[in-house]
Amino acid sequence: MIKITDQPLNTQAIIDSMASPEGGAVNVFIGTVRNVTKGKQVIRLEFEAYEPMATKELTKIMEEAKRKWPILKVAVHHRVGVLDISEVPVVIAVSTPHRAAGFEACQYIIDTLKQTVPIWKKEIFEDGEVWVAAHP
Amino acid sequence: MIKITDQPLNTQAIIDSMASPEGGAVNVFIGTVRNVTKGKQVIRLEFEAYEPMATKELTKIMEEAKRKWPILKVAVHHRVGVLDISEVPVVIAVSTPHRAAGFEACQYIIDTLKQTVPIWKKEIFEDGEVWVAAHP
Amino acid sequence: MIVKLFGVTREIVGGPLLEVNDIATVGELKDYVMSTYPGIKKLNSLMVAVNSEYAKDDLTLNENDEIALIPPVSGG
Amino acid sequence: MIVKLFGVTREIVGGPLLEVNDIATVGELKDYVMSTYPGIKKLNSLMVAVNSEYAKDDLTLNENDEIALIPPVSGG
Repeated sequence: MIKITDQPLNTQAIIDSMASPEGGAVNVFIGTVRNVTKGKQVIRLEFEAYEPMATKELTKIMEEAKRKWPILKVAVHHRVGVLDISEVPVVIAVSTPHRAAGFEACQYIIDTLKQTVPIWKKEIFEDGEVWVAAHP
Repeated sequence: MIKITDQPLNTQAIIDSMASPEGGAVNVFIGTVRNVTKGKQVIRLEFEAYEPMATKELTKIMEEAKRKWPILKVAVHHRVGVLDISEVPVVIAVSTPHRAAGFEACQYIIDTLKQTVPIWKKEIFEDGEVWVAAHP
Repeated sequence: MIVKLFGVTREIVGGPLLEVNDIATVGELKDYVMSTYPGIKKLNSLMVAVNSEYAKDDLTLNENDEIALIPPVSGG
Repeated sequence: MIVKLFGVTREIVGGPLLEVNDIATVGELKDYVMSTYPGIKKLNSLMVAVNSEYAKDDLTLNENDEIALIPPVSGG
Protein backbone atom coordinates (compact mmCIF):
# COMPACT_ATOMS: atom_id res chain seq x y z
CA MET A 1 0.00 0.00 0.00
CA ILE A 2 2.82 2.42 0.88
CA LYS A 3 6.23 2.10 -0.70
CA ILE A 4 9.23 4.42 -0.69
CA THR A 5 11.91 3.08 -2.97
CA ASP A 6 14.92 4.04 -5.07
CA GLN A 7 13.75 1.69 -7.84
CA PRO A 8 11.47 2.66 -10.77
CA LEU A 9 7.79 2.50 -9.83
CA ASN A 10 5.69 -0.23 -11.42
CA THR A 11 2.48 1.56 -12.35
CA GLN A 12 0.80 -1.51 -13.83
CA ALA A 13 1.40 -3.56 -10.68
CA ILE A 14 -0.07 -0.75 -8.57
CA ILE A 15 -3.14 -0.59 -10.82
CA ASP A 16 -3.49 -4.38 -10.77
CA SER A 17 -3.50 -4.27 -6.96
CA MET A 18 -6.61 -2.04 -7.09
CA ALA A 19 -8.81 -4.84 -8.47
CA SER A 20 -11.92 -5.35 -6.36
CA PRO A 21 -15.28 -6.86 -7.31
CA GLU A 22 -17.08 -3.98 -5.54
CA GLY A 23 -14.98 -1.40 -7.41
CA GLY A 24 -16.39 0.67 -10.24
CA ALA A 25 -13.59 3.19 -10.64
CA VAL A 26 -9.85 3.46 -10.20
CA ASN A 27 -8.30 6.90 -10.21
CA VAL A 28 -4.55 7.09 -10.73
CA PHE A 29 -2.25 10.05 -10.33
CA ILE A 30 1.20 9.73 -11.85
CA GLY A 31 3.69 12.48 -11.17
CA THR A 32 6.34 12.91 -13.86
CA VAL A 33 9.54 14.93 -13.98
CA ARG A 34 8.93 18.04 -16.09
CA ASN A 35 11.78 19.53 -18.17
CA VAL A 36 10.95 23.10 -17.17
CA THR A 37 10.15 24.88 -13.92
CA LYS A 38 9.33 28.60 -13.83
CA GLY A 39 10.70 28.95 -17.35
CA LYS A 40 14.03 27.31 -16.49
CA GLN A 41 15.36 24.11 -18.07
CA VAL A 42 15.60 21.25 -15.58
CA ILE A 43 18.32 18.62 -16.05
CA ARG A 44 17.20 16.15 -13.39
CA LEU A 45 15.62 15.94 -9.94
CA GLU A 46 16.92 14.43 -6.73
CA PHE A 47 14.49 13.17 -4.08
CA GLU A 48 15.28 12.44 -0.48
CA ALA A 49 12.93 11.07 2.20
CA TYR A 50 12.91 10.70 5.97
CA GLU A 51 11.54 7.23 5.41
CA PRO A 52 9.95 6.05 8.69
CA MET A 53 8.27 9.40 9.19
CA ALA A 54 7.21 9.62 5.52
CA THR A 55 5.55 6.22 5.86
CA LYS A 56 3.84 7.34 9.07
CA GLU A 57 2.55 10.57 7.50
CA LEU A 58 1.37 8.72 4.39
CA THR A 59 -0.47 6.25 6.61
CA LYS A 60 -2.25 9.17 8.30
CA ILE A 61 -3.22 10.64 4.93
CA MET A 62 -4.59 7.32 3.72
CA GLU A 63 -6.55 6.77 6.95
CA GLU A 64 -8.02 10.26 6.71
CA ALA A 65 -8.95 9.66 3.07
CA LYS A 66 -10.68 6.42 4.08
CA ARG A 67 -12.69 8.36 6.67
CA LYS A 68 -13.75 10.94 4.09
CA TRP A 69 -14.54 8.65 1.14
CA PRO A 70 -15.67 5.03 0.64
CA ILE A 71 -12.28 3.73 -0.48
CA LEU A 72 -11.89 0.05 -1.32
CA LYS A 73 -8.14 0.09 -1.96
CA VAL A 74 -5.46 2.74 -2.00
CA ALA A 75 -1.74 2.78 -2.75
CA VAL A 76 0.95 5.45 -2.65
CA HIS A 77 4.40 4.70 -4.05
CA HIS A 78 7.12 7.36 -3.98
CA ARG A 79 10.53 7.11 -5.50
CA VAL A 80 13.72 8.64 -4.10
CA GLY A 81 17.16 9.22 -5.61
CA VAL A 82 18.06 10.74 -8.96
CA LEU A 83 15.26 11.02 -11.55
CA ASP A 84 15.60 12.12 -15.16
CA ILE A 85 13.03 14.01 -17.25
CA SER A 86 9.80 12.00 -17.78
CA GLU A 87 10.61 9.58 -14.94
CA VAL A 88 7.95 8.98 -12.29
CA PRO A 89 8.50 10.14 -8.69
CA VAL A 90 5.03 9.26 -7.43
CA VAL A 91 2.06 7.04 -8.23
CA ILE A 92 -1.20 7.22 -6.27
CA ALA A 93 -4.10 4.88 -6.99
CA VAL A 94 -7.53 4.77 -5.38
CA SER A 95 -10.28 2.23 -6.00
CA THR A 96 -13.86 3.24 -5.15
CA PRO A 97 -17.35 1.99 -5.94
CA HIS A 98 -18.16 5.24 -7.80
CA ARG A 99 -15.91 7.60 -9.68
CA ALA A 100 -16.50 11.00 -8.04
CA ALA A 101 -15.06 9.81 -4.72
CA GLY A 102 -12.02 8.40 -6.51
CA PHE A 103 -11.14 11.70 -8.15
CA GLU A 104 -11.60 13.60 -4.87
CA ALA A 105 -9.68 11.11 -2.73
CA CYS A 106 -6.76 10.84 -5.15
CA GLN A 107 -6.44 14.62 -5.38
CA TYR A 108 -6.69 14.95 -1.60
CA ILE A 109 -3.87 12.45 -1.16
CA ILE A 110 -1.42 14.11 -3.57
CA ASP A 111 -2.27 17.61 -2.29
CA THR A 112 -1.75 16.56 1.33
CA LEU A 113 1.37 14.53 0.52
CA LYS A 114 2.97 17.68 -0.85
CA GLN A 115 2.13 19.58 2.34
CA THR A 116 3.04 17.15 5.11
CA VAL A 117 5.14 14.17 4.00
CA PRO A 118 8.88 14.60 4.74
CA ILE A 119 10.19 14.16 1.22
CA TRP A 120 12.41 16.75 -0.42
CA LYS A 121 13.11 17.54 -4.04
CA LYS A 122 16.13 19.27 -5.50
CA GLU A 123 15.95 20.68 -9.01
CA ILE A 124 19.22 20.53 -10.92
CA PHE A 125 19.70 23.18 -13.61
CA GLU A 126 22.56 23.81 -16.05
CA ASP A 127 23.89 26.54 -13.76
CA GLY A 128 22.92 25.44 -10.27
CA GLU A 129 20.43 23.68 -8.09
CA VAL A 130 17.49 24.54 -5.84
CA TRP A 131 15.70 22.74 -3.02
CA VAL A 132 12.07 23.19 -4.03
CA ALA A 133 9.97 25.34 -1.67
CA ALA A 134 12.88 25.85 0.73
CA HIS A 135 13.23 29.60 0.25
CA PRO A 136 10.82 32.51 -0.33
CA MET B 1 -5.85 8.62 -28.96
CA ILE B 2 -9.39 7.26 -29.39
CA LYS B 3 -10.02 3.54 -29.57
CA ILE B 4 -13.22 1.51 -29.46
CA THR B 5 -12.43 -2.17 -29.38
CA ASP B 6 -13.75 -5.56 -28.36
CA GLN B 7 -10.30 -6.52 -27.04
CA PRO B 8 -9.06 -5.99 -23.44
CA LEU B 9 -7.70 -2.47 -22.91
CA ASN B 10 -3.97 -2.10 -22.36
CA THR B 11 -3.73 0.43 -19.52
CA GLN B 12 0.05 0.41 -19.39
CA ALA B 13 0.35 1.18 -23.12
CA ILE B 14 -2.11 4.07 -22.71
CA ILE B 15 -0.11 5.45 -19.79
CA ASP B 16 3.16 5.01 -21.69
CA SER B 17 1.69 7.05 -24.55
CA MET B 18 1.22 9.99 -22.15
CA ALA B 19 4.98 10.53 -21.78
CA SER B 20 5.96 14.12 -22.54
CA PRO B 21 9.00 16.12 -21.39
CA GLU B 22 6.74 19.09 -20.58
CA GLY B 23 4.38 16.89 -18.55
CA GLY B 24 4.31 16.96 -14.76
CA ALA B 25 1.16 14.93 -14.14
CA VAL B 26 -0.82 12.12 -15.70
CA ASN B 27 -4.34 11.50 -14.45
CA VAL B 28 -5.90 8.17 -15.32
CA PHE B 29 -9.48 7.07 -14.90
CA ILE B 30 -10.14 3.34 -15.16
CA GLY B 31 -13.73 2.18 -15.15
CA THR B 32 -14.23 -1.34 -13.82
CA VAL B 33 -17.24 -3.66 -13.82
CA ARG B 34 -18.79 -3.65 -10.34
CA ASN B 35 -20.47 -6.80 -8.99
CA VAL B 36 -23.43 -4.88 -7.59
CA THR B 37 -25.76 -2.17 -8.87
CA LYS B 38 -28.52 -0.70 -6.71
CA GLY B 39 -28.11 -3.62 -4.32
CA LYS B 40 -28.50 -6.24 -7.04
CA GLN B 41 -25.83 -8.81 -7.95
CA VAL B 42 -24.47 -8.26 -11.47
CA ILE B 43 -23.29 -11.29 -13.48
CA ARG B 44 -21.74 -9.44 -16.42
CA LEU B 45 -22.13 -6.36 -18.60
CA GLU B 46 -22.60 -6.04 -22.34
CA PHE B 47 -21.47 -2.89 -24.15
CA GLU B 48 -22.52 -1.80 -27.60
CA ALA B 49 -21.35 1.29 -29.54
CA TYR B 50 -22.40 3.21 -32.62
CA GLU B 51 -18.75 3.37 -33.53
CA PRO B 52 -18.28 6.17 -36.07
CA MET B 53 -20.54 8.49 -34.09
CA ALA B 54 -18.94 7.49 -30.79
CA THR B 55 -15.53 8.37 -32.21
CA LYS B 56 -16.90 11.69 -33.46
CA GLU B 57 -18.45 12.57 -30.09
CA LEU B 58 -15.29 11.54 -28.23
CA THR B 59 -13.25 13.76 -30.56
CA LYS B 60 -15.53 16.68 -29.70
CA ILE B 61 -15.10 16.01 -25.97
CA MET B 62 -11.33 15.86 -26.29
CA GLU B 63 -11.22 19.06 -28.35
CA GLU B 64 -13.39 20.84 -25.79
CA ALA B 65 -11.17 19.57 -22.96
CA LYS B 66 -8.12 20.91 -24.82
CA ARG B 67 -9.80 24.30 -25.05
CA LYS B 68 -10.54 24.32 -21.33
CA TRP B 69 -7.23 22.98 -19.99
CA PRO B 70 -3.58 22.96 -21.09
CA ILE B 71 -3.52 19.31 -22.15
CA LEU B 72 -0.35 17.81 -23.58
CA LYS B 73 -1.76 14.38 -24.43
CA VAL B 74 -5.08 12.66 -23.99
CA ALA B 75 -6.43 9.19 -24.75
CA VAL B 76 -9.83 7.54 -24.39
CA HIS B 77 -10.17 3.80 -24.96
CA HIS B 78 -13.56 2.11 -24.61
CA ARG B 79 -14.25 -1.56 -24.83
CA VAL B 80 -17.40 -3.16 -26.26
CA GLY B 81 -18.81 -6.67 -26.03
CA VAL B 82 -19.23 -8.88 -22.98
CA LEU B 83 -17.33 -7.89 -19.82
CA ASP B 84 -17.07 -9.84 -16.59
CA ILE B 85 -16.77 -8.45 -13.05
CA SER B 86 -13.54 -6.47 -12.54
CA GLU B 87 -12.91 -6.10 -16.27
CA VAL B 88 -12.24 -2.63 -17.66
CA PRO B 89 -14.74 -0.95 -20.02
CA VAL B 90 -12.99 2.40 -20.21
CA VAL B 91 -9.59 4.01 -19.66
CA ILE B 92 -9.06 7.77 -19.90
CA ALA B 93 -5.62 9.33 -19.52
CA VAL B 94 -4.65 12.99 -19.55
CA SER B 95 -1.15 14.45 -19.43
CA THR B 96 -0.77 18.05 -18.24
CA PRO B 97 2.06 20.29 -17.02
CA HIS B 98 0.38 20.60 -13.58
CA ARG B 99 -1.85 18.21 -11.71
CA ALA B 100 -5.01 20.23 -10.98
CA ALA B 101 -5.84 20.55 -14.69
CA GLY B 102 -5.33 16.81 -15.17
CA PHE B 103 -7.84 15.87 -12.48
CA GLU B 104 -10.40 18.35 -13.83
CA ALA B 105 -9.96 17.40 -17.48
CA CYS B 106 -10.10 13.66 -16.83
CA GLN B 107 -13.28 14.02 -14.78
CA TYR B 108 -14.82 16.28 -17.42
CA ILE B 109 -14.10 13.68 -20.12
CA ILE B 110 -15.64 10.72 -18.26
CA ASP B 111 -18.65 12.78 -17.11
CA THR B 112 -19.33 14.05 -20.63
CA LEU B 113 -18.68 10.65 -22.21
CA LYS B 114 -21.47 9.23 -20.08
CA GLN B 115 -23.86 11.97 -21.25
CA THR B 116 -23.23 12.19 -24.98
CA VAL B 117 -21.27 9.29 -26.48
CA PRO B 118 -23.47 6.66 -28.19
CA ILE B 119 -22.39 3.64 -26.18
CA TRP B 120 -24.90 1.45 -24.35
CA LYS B 121 -24.52 -0.86 -21.40
CA LYS B 122 -26.73 -3.79 -20.47
CA GLU B 123 -26.53 -5.21 -16.96
CA ILE B 124 -27.11 -8.95 -16.76
CA PHE B 125 -28.55 -10.23 -13.46
CA GLU B 126 -29.39 -13.77 -12.27
CA ASP B 127 -33.04 -13.13 -13.11
CA GLY B 128 -33.01 -10.71 -16.00
CA GLU B 129 -31.27 -7.84 -17.71
CA VAL B 130 -31.54 -4.05 -17.92
CA TRP B 131 -30.31 -1.45 -20.41
CA VAL B 132 -28.78 1.12 -18.06
CA ALA B 133 -30.52 4.52 -18.00
CA ALA B 134 -33.06 3.47 -20.64
CA HIS B 135 -36.13 3.67 -18.43
CA PRO B 136 -37.30 5.93 -15.58
CA MET C 1 -34.92 4.98 -45.68
CA ILE C 2 -32.96 2.66 -43.41
CA VAL C 3 -32.61 3.53 -39.72
CA LYS C 4 -29.84 1.97 -37.60
CA LEU C 5 -30.86 0.68 -34.20
CA PHE C 6 -28.77 0.15 -31.07
CA GLY C 7 -29.19 -1.06 -27.53
CA VAL C 8 -32.72 -1.11 -26.20
CA THR C 9 -34.25 0.19 -29.45
CA ARG C 10 -32.65 -2.71 -31.36
CA GLU C 11 -34.23 -5.12 -28.88
CA ILE C 12 -37.64 -3.42 -28.98
CA VAL C 13 -37.78 -3.43 -32.78
CA GLY C 14 -36.20 -6.88 -32.97
CA GLY C 15 -33.26 -6.17 -35.28
CA PRO C 16 -30.43 -3.75 -36.07
CA LEU C 17 -32.15 -2.00 -38.99
CA LEU C 18 -35.61 -0.50 -39.58
CA GLU C 19 -36.97 0.53 -42.95
CA VAL C 20 -39.25 3.58 -42.96
CA ASN C 21 -41.06 5.40 -45.76
CA ASP C 22 -42.65 8.81 -46.27
CA ILE C 23 -40.74 10.40 -43.37
CA ALA C 24 -39.65 13.99 -44.03
CA THR C 25 -38.00 15.14 -40.80
CA VAL C 26 -36.32 13.92 -37.63
CA GLY C 27 -39.45 14.86 -35.68
CA GLU C 28 -41.64 12.76 -37.95
CA LEU C 29 -39.29 9.81 -37.56
CA LYS C 30 -39.49 10.06 -33.77
CA ASP C 31 -43.31 10.28 -33.89
CA TYR C 32 -43.45 7.29 -36.23
CA VAL C 33 -41.24 4.95 -34.18
CA MET C 34 -42.87 5.97 -30.90
CA SER C 35 -46.36 5.30 -32.20
CA THR C 36 -45.34 2.08 -33.99
CA TYR C 37 -43.26 0.71 -31.08
CA PRO C 38 -44.83 1.69 -27.74
CA GLY C 39 -41.70 0.33 -25.99
CA ILE C 40 -39.71 3.19 -27.51
CA LYS C 41 -42.16 5.73 -26.11
CA LYS C 42 -41.43 4.42 -22.60
CA LEU C 43 -37.73 5.28 -22.82
CA ASN C 44 -36.21 8.11 -20.79
CA SER C 45 -35.30 9.88 -24.01
CA LEU C 46 -34.95 9.33 -27.73
CA MET C 47 -32.51 11.16 -29.95
CA VAL C 48 -31.90 10.78 -33.67
CA ALA C 49 -28.45 10.96 -35.23
CA VAL C 50 -28.08 12.01 -38.86
CA ASN C 51 -24.68 11.36 -40.43
CA SER C 52 -23.23 10.66 -36.98
CA GLU C 53 -24.43 13.94 -35.44
CA TYR C 54 -27.26 14.54 -33.00
CA ALA C 55 -30.07 16.11 -35.08
CA LYS C 56 -32.85 18.55 -34.19
CA ASP C 57 -36.49 17.66 -34.82
CA ASP C 58 -36.88 20.06 -37.75
CA LEU C 59 -33.97 18.63 -39.74
CA THR C 60 -35.07 17.31 -43.14
CA LEU C 61 -34.02 13.74 -43.88
CA ASN C 62 -32.52 12.76 -47.23
CA GLU C 63 -32.49 9.32 -48.82
CA ASN C 64 -28.71 8.92 -48.55
CA ASP C 65 -28.39 10.19 -44.95
CA GLU C 66 -27.10 7.74 -42.37
CA ILE C 67 -29.85 7.76 -39.75
CA ALA C 68 -29.80 6.16 -36.30
CA LEU C 69 -32.01 6.10 -33.24
CA ILE C 70 -30.08 6.99 -30.09
CA PRO C 71 -31.73 5.72 -26.88
CA PRO C 72 -30.33 6.96 -23.52
CA VAL C 73 -26.57 6.40 -23.59
CA SER C 74 -24.74 4.62 -20.74
CA GLY C 75 -21.09 4.22 -21.67
CA GLY C 76 -18.13 4.30 -19.33
CA MET D 1 21.51 14.61 21.48
CA ILE D 2 21.78 13.71 17.82
CA VAL D 3 19.57 15.50 15.29
CA LYS D 4 18.91 14.01 11.85
CA LEU D 5 19.16 16.37 8.90
CA PHE D 6 17.58 16.18 5.46
CA GLY D 7 17.48 18.16 2.25
CA VAL D 8 18.54 21.76 2.47
CA THR D 9 19.30 21.57 6.22
CA ARG D 10 21.72 18.68 5.60
CA GLU D 11 23.49 20.81 3.00
CA ILE D 12 23.56 23.93 5.21
CA VAL D 13 25.03 22.06 8.17
CA GLY D 14 27.29 19.98 5.94
CA GLY D 15 26.28 16.47 7.03
CA PRO D 16 23.36 14.18 7.88
CA LEU D 17 23.69 14.42 11.68
CA LEU D 18 24.14 17.26 14.15
CA GLU D 19 25.11 16.85 17.80
CA VAL D 20 23.56 19.34 20.22
CA ASN D 21 23.84 19.73 23.98
CA ASP D 22 21.86 21.45 26.73
CA ILE D 23 18.70 21.69 24.64
CA ALA D 24 15.49 21.13 26.64
CA THR D 25 12.65 21.70 24.16
CA VAL D 26 11.79 21.72 20.46
CA GLY D 27 11.64 25.52 20.57
CA GLU D 28 15.14 25.74 22.03
CA LEU D 29 16.44 23.42 19.34
CA LYS D 30 14.93 25.62 16.62
CA ASP D 31 16.42 28.74 18.20
CA TYR D 32 19.81 27.07 18.50
CA VAL D 33 20.05 25.85 14.88
CA MET D 34 18.72 29.12 13.49
CA SER D 35 21.25 31.19 15.39
CA THR D 36 24.13 28.77 14.73
CA TYR D 37 23.33 28.30 11.02
CA PRO D 38 21.97 31.52 9.52
CA GLY D 39 21.10 29.60 6.32
CA ILE D 40 18.44 27.71 8.29
CA LYS D 41 16.89 30.99 9.42
CA LYS D 42 16.37 31.96 5.76
CA LEU D 43 14.15 28.94 5.03
CA ASN D 44 10.42 29.30 4.42
CA SER D 45 9.74 27.21 7.50
CA LEU D 46 11.42 24.86 9.94
CA MET D 47 9.66 22.03 11.73
CA VAL D 48 11.06 19.51 14.16
CA ALA D 49 10.01 15.87 14.23
CA VAL D 50 10.31 13.88 17.43
CA ASN D 51 9.98 10.12 17.09
CA SER D 52 8.66 10.57 13.52
CA GLU D 53 5.89 13.01 14.49
CA TYR D 54 5.72 16.76 13.97
CA ALA D 55 6.36 18.31 17.38
CA LYS D 56 5.23 21.56 18.97
CA ASP D 57 7.74 24.07 20.33
CA ASP D 58 6.99 23.34 23.98
CA LEU D 59 7.66 19.58 23.71
CA THR D 60 10.47 18.46 26.02
CA LEU D 61 13.24 16.49 24.36
CA ASN D 62 14.62 13.31 25.89
CA GLU D 63 18.03 11.79 25.31
CA ASN D 64 16.66 8.72 23.52
CA ASP D 65 14.17 10.56 21.28
CA GLU D 66 14.70 10.37 17.54
CA ILE D 67 14.91 14.02 16.54
CA ALA D 68 14.95 15.47 13.02
CA LEU D 69 14.84 18.90 11.42
CA ILE D 70 12.12 19.13 8.77
CA PRO D 71 12.72 21.92 6.25
CA PRO D 72 9.87 22.77 3.79
CA VAL D 73 8.75 19.51 2.18
CA SER D 74 8.39 19.13 -1.58
CA GLY D 75 7.51 15.56 -2.42
CA GLY D 76 5.33 14.35 -5.26
